[in-house]
Amino acid sequence: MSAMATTQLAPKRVLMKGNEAMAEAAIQAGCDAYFGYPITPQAEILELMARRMPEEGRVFIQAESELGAINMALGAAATGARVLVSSSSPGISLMAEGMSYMAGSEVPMVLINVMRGGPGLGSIGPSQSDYFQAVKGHGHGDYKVPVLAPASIAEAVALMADAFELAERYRTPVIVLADGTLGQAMEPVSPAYRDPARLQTDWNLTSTNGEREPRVVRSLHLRPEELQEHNTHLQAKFAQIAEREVRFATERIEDADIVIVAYGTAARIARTAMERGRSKGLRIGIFRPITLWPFPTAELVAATEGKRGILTVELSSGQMVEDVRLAIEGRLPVHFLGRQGGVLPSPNEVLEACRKMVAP
Amino acid sequence: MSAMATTQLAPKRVLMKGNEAMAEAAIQAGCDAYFGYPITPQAEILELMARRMPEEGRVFIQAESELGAINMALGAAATGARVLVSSSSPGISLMAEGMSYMAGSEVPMVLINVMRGGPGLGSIGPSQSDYFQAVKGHGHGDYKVPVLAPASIAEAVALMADAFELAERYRTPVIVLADGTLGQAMEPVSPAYRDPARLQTDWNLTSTNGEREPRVVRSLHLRPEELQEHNTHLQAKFAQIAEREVRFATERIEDADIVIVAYGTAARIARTAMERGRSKGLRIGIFRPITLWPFPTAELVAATEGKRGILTVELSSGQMVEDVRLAIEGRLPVHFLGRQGGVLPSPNEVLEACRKMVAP
Amino acid sequence: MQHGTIVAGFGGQGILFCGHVLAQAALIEGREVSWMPSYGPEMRGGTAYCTVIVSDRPIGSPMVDAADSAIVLNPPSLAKFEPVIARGGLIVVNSSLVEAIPARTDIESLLLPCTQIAREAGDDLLVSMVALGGLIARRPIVGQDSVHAALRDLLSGKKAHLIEADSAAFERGYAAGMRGSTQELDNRVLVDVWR
Amino acid sequence: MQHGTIVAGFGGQGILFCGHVLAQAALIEGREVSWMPSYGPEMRGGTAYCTVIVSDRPIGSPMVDAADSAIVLNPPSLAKFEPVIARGGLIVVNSSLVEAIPARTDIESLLLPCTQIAREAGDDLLVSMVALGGLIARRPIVGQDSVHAALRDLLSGKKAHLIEADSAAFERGYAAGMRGSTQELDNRVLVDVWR
Amino acid sequence: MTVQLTDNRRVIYRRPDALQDKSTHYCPGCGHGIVHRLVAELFDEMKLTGRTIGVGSVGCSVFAYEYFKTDFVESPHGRAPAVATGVRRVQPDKFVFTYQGDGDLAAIGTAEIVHAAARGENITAIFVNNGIYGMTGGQMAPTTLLGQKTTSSPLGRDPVLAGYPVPITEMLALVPGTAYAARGSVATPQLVGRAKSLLKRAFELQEAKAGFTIVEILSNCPVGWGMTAPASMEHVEKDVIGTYPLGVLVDRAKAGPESK
Amino acid sequence: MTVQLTDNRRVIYRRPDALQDKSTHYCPGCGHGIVHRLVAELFDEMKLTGRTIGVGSVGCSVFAYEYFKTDFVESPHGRAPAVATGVRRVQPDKFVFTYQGDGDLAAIGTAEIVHAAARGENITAIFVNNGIYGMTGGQMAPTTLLGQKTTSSPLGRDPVLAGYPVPITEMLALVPGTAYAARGSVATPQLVGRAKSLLKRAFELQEAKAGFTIVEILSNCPVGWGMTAPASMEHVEKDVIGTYPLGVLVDRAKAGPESK
Amino acid sequence: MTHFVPLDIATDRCKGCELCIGACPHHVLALDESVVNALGYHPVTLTDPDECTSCVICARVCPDTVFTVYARPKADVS
Amino acid sequence: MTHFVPLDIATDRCKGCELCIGACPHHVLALDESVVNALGYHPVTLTDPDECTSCVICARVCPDTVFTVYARPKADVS
Ligand SMILES: Cc1ncc(C[n+]2csc(CCOP(=O)(O)OP(=O)(O)O)c2C)c(N)n1
Ligand SMILES: Cc1ncc(C[n+]2csc(CCOP(=O)(O)OP(=O)(O)O)c2C)c(N)n1
Ligand code: SF4
Ligand code: SF4
Ligand code: SF4
Ligand code: SF4
Ligand code: SF4
Ligand code: SF4
Ligand SMILES: [Mg+2]
Ligand SMILES: [Mg+2]
Repeated sequence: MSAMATTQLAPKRVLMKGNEAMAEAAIQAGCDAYFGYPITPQAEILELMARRMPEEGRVFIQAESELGAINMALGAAATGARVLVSSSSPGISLMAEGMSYMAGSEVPMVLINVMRGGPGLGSIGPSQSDYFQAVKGHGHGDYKVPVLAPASIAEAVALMADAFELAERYRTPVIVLADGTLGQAMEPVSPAYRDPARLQTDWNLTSTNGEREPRVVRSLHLRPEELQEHNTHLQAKFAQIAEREVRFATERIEDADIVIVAYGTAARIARTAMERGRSKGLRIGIFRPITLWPFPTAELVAATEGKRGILTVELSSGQMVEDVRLAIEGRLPVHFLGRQGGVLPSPNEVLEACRKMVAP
Repeated sequence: MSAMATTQLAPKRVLMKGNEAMAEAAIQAGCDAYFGYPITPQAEILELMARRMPEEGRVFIQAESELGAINMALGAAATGARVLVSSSSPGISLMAEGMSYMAGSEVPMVLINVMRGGPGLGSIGPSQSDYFQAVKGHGHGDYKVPVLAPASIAEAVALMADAFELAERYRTPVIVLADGTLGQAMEPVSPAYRDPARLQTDWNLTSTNGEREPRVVRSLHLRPEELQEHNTHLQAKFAQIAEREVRFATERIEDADIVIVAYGTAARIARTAMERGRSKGLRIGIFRPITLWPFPTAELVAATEGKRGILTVELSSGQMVEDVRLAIEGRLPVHFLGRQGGVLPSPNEVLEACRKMVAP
Repeated sequence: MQHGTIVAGFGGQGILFCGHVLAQAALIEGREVSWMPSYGPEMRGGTAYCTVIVSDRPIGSPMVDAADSAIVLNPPSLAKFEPVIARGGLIVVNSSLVEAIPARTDIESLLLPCTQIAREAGDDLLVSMVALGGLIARRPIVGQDSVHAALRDLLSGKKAHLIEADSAAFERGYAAGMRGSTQELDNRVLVDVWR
Repeated sequence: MQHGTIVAGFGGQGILFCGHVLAQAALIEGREVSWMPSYGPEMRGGTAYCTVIVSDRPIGSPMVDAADSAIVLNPPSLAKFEPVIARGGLIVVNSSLVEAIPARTDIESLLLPCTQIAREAGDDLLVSMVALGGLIARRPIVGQDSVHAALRDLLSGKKAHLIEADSAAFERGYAAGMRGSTQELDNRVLVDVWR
Repeated sequence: MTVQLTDNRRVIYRRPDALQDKSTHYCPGCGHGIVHRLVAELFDEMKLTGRTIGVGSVGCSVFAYEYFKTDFVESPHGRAPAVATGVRRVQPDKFVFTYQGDGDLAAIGTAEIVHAAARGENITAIFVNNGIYGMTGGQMAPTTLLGQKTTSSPLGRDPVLAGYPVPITEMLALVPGTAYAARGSVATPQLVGRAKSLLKRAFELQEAKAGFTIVEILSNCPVGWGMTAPASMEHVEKDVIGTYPLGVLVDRAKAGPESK
Repeated sequence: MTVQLTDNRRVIYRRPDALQDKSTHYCPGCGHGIVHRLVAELFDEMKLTGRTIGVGSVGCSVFAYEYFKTDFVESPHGRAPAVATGVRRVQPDKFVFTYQGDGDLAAIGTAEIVHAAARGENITAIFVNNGIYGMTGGQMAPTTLLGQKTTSSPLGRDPVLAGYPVPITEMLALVPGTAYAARGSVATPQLVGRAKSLLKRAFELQEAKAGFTIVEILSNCPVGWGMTAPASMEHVEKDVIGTYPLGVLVDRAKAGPESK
Repeated sequence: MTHFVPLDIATDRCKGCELCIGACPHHVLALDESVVNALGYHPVTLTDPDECTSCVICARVCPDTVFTVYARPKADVS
Repeated sequence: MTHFVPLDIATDRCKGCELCIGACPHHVLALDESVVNALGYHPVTLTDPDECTSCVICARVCPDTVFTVYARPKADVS
């Protein structure tokens, strides 16, 4: 408490709503074009873009639908533009075909999913129930896209630039997976934005100008052998991403008995539970994947060696827990706690679950 | 070889193309309405339905798109009608939102996916690269749908009736996951069709007739607590399905050293490899999941106890192999062989992979 | 130190703004802070609320399961949020609109006729600023100066003319909160102003 | 016993039908059978082909990696399928259209002027039936009667008038296949008809 | 005012039976309530309630199922015409209507409404055009007027960036499968009455299996427009109707030339 | 025929430069080839090749990128207008066209074409209407004529079950964002010439940033229709044009009343 | 003053939108500022029953079906 | 007979669709049944160069850009 503090002493941070912070971070990261369609709880991204992009002389279109948005993004991205799309769960489902095309034709793009409760129309409460969709099986075909999961608004801001960088470095769509809480909350953000350098490209469509061979951006490879070759190339790329781009964070893991694995808002709740648990002598640590794909498999294995057990906490019925189990392969007990439909688990529920794990 | 055989001696089987066999089996299973949109390699389902459904006085609509088809299905199924939809990979991606709604609002429906090479437009060759999509993350939200994977046309015919039965018993969409090979090949089929009994229902929309309270079919539960409750109900249902409805088949597994886990066309290739391997003294057996969700986890564990290792074969870059690894949890080495993009692995490649597993 | 506050009331009562002012004041003080609204234009009618957490270390869950304090400006909010206040916490009740008196014996209740005070300050709509004043009077989560600075930050440009009235309303609430006379009522600590 | 056959040629040469007849004949004999086309109207031009497997036990892969026999009715098919025939297998070549002679020394080659025989039988379009006759003459995968019965099954209703011509073409091919004179040519077994 | 008198009074207007006894979640003065009432009145008058299956959409009217005493199925955003097609084809003797907003029908659901019309489905689309996405916080819709400020067109809709208002009902009227297409409004008492007769004609034509029918109702969104309810209705009357002229756009069941 | 003579001859027609030196995968006599040629001729004449980004669709023309000497991006089925919108907005000085079949544009892609038009996107849609899904094996399209037999309307298109041919270009002509909408055909040599001039006008208007332009070309599908190529062209001329009248449906850049 | 009351007003459902007030040709409707209903609004009240002609216009514009309208008896003593 | 040949025919690309044959106003085009090109079709041939007026109609209808058309020289000896 510091009733004496004055404006001068304060660091140069500003309070920003998660949705707006992500949108502004994208603008500051040099986003050339935004395409979206309104949906709760991410409408503020679209609204901020509607105001700010024209101010910056860049492209904003409110598409006729999420299908329109993702396909406009495909077109714009095919020219090499830095493109952002955002939506929430039902709208993301509609983008499955487009995402598969973009992954197949290797165009960079960033897609924000501010998840809400499902299935179907569901609720508009915060949720993490689109983990499987983002990480495993959104569109058809053999592809993966990097998925970044911020746990605070400040981190969301930082990850926007990373997302564009990854997208362009690997010519791939990238998903930023947030939830209603992150989208709607306000937290302090340092406006230390980053505009990643543009890479040299030789694939993007800018018209030949009569000076080079025509370029084609496509996912069609009608001869299966050709498509298999393309897939082999894609898989090699995915392997490279998996090797190089894993991100995660840990908190107080060294002396922990119990490791909570959680991302995004669930990790925030876990932090409160950890603090409460520690204050009661329960040695809890947190392992927080930041890239959900590639999942920090080896890192999790290393971090949990010799621990008593793992508790995976998600705002879902249990999705990431499969990747945890795939990493752990039976070496430790892996427990799960989840809440669905837009409900957040309380820190005490999490704590209780931890307590049960060490109870005899 | 039996140049002497005559028509009289032959059993009453007929040669049918997989697509047509599945369509006819659906009709014989009492399918009331079909909605579809043309796409290779499943156009013959739509075409047969276009001819046969009106003959039977039932409903056929070629929708304006896959979105149209899945939502017509939602409407028809909400009245309690027995509904079939079919498509192939890109079209299935477009149905993600609709499937999430149907799972959320608990309407029975059968969807056939005759998979082709992806991602994107890909090829039209046979593929199994939509496993993750079907089993894990097609639409948004916490839901699962039963996924049935036939390995022959005769089995596809039998599974169509099972699919409708499951759909209605559990009020859920059901996916029949086939591939281009199964859709396009002809094999003998015994026209021993089955028309599952209709259940008593109290949820479907038939108008009140002034005699009962209005009914609503919906997935919306705006209050998160209410949605969480609905999700708890859904998860309980999924658990029940997982407990009761697992299907799988094994071949020569008792004395096997190596177990090939494969479904659908990959299992057919595995069978050829197994025969060749056995003829060369390599003791190979096959474990073939028929339900991909629920995955026969416990059954696989039991069947592979004490074996030397597992080879998972898929027409993909490796998707089901995750469920195999989740089941095995490190107890046995799990290897993978896959081909993508519409290419089939050859039996000898499979055999070679098996051989490597037992090589010192 | 971490303090979680819930501000609740009808949509038109400036609920989200009130929380924002509190959060901004904390920001000005260089503290960690999070502000979380009950969101969604898809949710029409009913009670709006927001949660503000002010802390000296990184904040975990942006929701509170046990609030350290709450402002409730309409009757449904009292029913909804009284139970979630932590033992020893504070509830500021807009007694102009809420007739009921909090029943819990383990929290402090400030009964402040916020609407009435706001009206006296010139505008019913200032109700939440009055309540914030009462809150800060009894729980100095942030300094008074910081609240005024926050109002200047948030009401910039075309809204600058509102600063004065909001600041004044806050001060009136603050004064009333300080002035309120404490009484014991079946174990409850009631801080009643003009009841 | 399992026998895998590939039938390949231009789209208009009745490739898929020819395979279907063979498959139906096998079905009539109560055998296991699978027929797999190269599919896709999305694939225009080029060579069409199908694979037929006839077996006495359940069939594994519906594709063959080493065919026991093949019918090739146009030049590109020879290039494509000669390499995939199993050692000791048979290739039936439509020598009316395919000038090249199979080069492999470990398979039997039947050079049959199918188009010419078909024309003599009344219609170029019967070419694949002629070839099937040649195939069955040298590899009795199914009985001749079964082929005739298969034609009756498949050409029912409005197409019944075609049965006779197809059956006759099959018989001509069969006769030619039986008649063909075997010669050795740098280790190759060539069964040449009228060359 | 005495109880006795009340008992003797002859009712000339009362809340229709087809409505559930609930108050709605709509904002004060929102036209959705008026349209609901008109539909319910016709259900009563035409004795349709017991034979009706309603098809909801996503928009402020997403809870319509709470208010009508009919069976109801929820559709994904924009897909109500496809859902209604499915319902109607397997329940050919039922009365089937969709209730859709302009974002739902004229943006994301464009393909579905066009093809339901093209197929001449025997369904009635009740299309409440308030020129905005009410539910999600007042963003621009394809129907938003030029120059109109919304949360996603903060400087007013600029045709160069955001295009022109879409005359979707006129477009649907072109399709031969459309038996009836009309545009009414609830901006004034007179127009409310007129809107009801347009709805009635559409319902009758569905009953006659004449094909696809649609009635667009120009309505308001006081909250999204930032106006009082009366001001919003005045805006409809004075400004909106200028872009979207009222009338029967096509009535293919009528003998003689098409009236406009 | 001597080499010398050849050298002296003056060329009055030759294969346009804008086409790659490849033979196409189209069936013999397919109108897609004619339309490709017309487009390429205009690219040559208007010197557009180097400034063009083509947007492909899914249909028999899916390999169009193989044939034009321009950059090309592939779209999911039906989404070409959205893809083209994305391209054009970030590359505002390029010439951008979509090339779409009737299944692509008038069925699955209805929403995208309507809204590209409504936004007045400066793109040109080249819309090859052959009344059928050529690529997938000849199924019914929304544009299929009444009574026409296809693999998915084996008894002929029945309006009661399958609805009516969709006059999509007329519908698009209604939208103010559409600067130009016209319908031509390649059924006869005369019509081929006319079609080219329609395309030319559309291209010029795109260059003038006048808004959305579309040219529908009534074409054939000899394979899908089960006809010889000449018979299929005759069918277009004798029957198809009756359902889809040729002409300029709207030219908003022209002074004076809209010509039809 | 008469005993006949031409309207029942379901004040519970009224949201105080004032559409009826503006529409009433006889200006006999107003919000009752003294009351706040369960929904939080000042509901409408009939200020002068005698002047009401039972014209039903208020009911026609009310989005919340607040009004029940009764026919004015022929022998009304108003 | 003249030495001037008004057309070049890229027979490799011809698919024998006969559209040009039907369209030629002077009936001087026909399929050459004696040839099968690489695509598997009988390509078109000009049966009577003298009767060809270089009207370009064949080129206009040909989907496969088979024709190059030359202007008939003024002093043509035909
Ligand atoms: C696929 C999908 N996209 C977006 C949304 C979010 N959404 C809900 S309602 C709505 C628009 C509603 O506008 P309108 O149809 O005009 O109805 P109104 O609320 O104005 O009555 C949108 C975009 C959604 N629920 N689903
Ligand atoms: C989402 C999706 N659905 C269906 C298909 C299958 N498909 C490919 S082309 C086509 C229709 C082509 O018809 P049209 O657009 O008229 O072009 P045409 O072949 O007639 O020129 C369809 C349905 C697809 N590729 N993707
Ligand atoms: S937001 Fe607008 S449309 Fe929605 S209920 Fe409120 S006033 Fe009506
Ligand atoms: S199928 Fe039809 S549209 Fe496609 S290439 Fe052949 S003729 Fe042309
Ligand atoms: S019935 Fe007519 S006169 Fe009476 S209150 Fe209503 S609008 Fe006014
Ligand atoms: S119109 Fe209805 S809701 Fe509005 S003020 Fe009048 S009575 Fe109340
Ligand atoms: S140029 Fe004219 S006359 Fe000569 S071949 Fe061609 S169409 Fe016939
Ligand atoms: S139109 Fe062209 S492709 Fe057809 S026959 Fe004539 S030259 Fe050959
Ligand atoms: Mg609206
Ligand atoms: Mg077509």
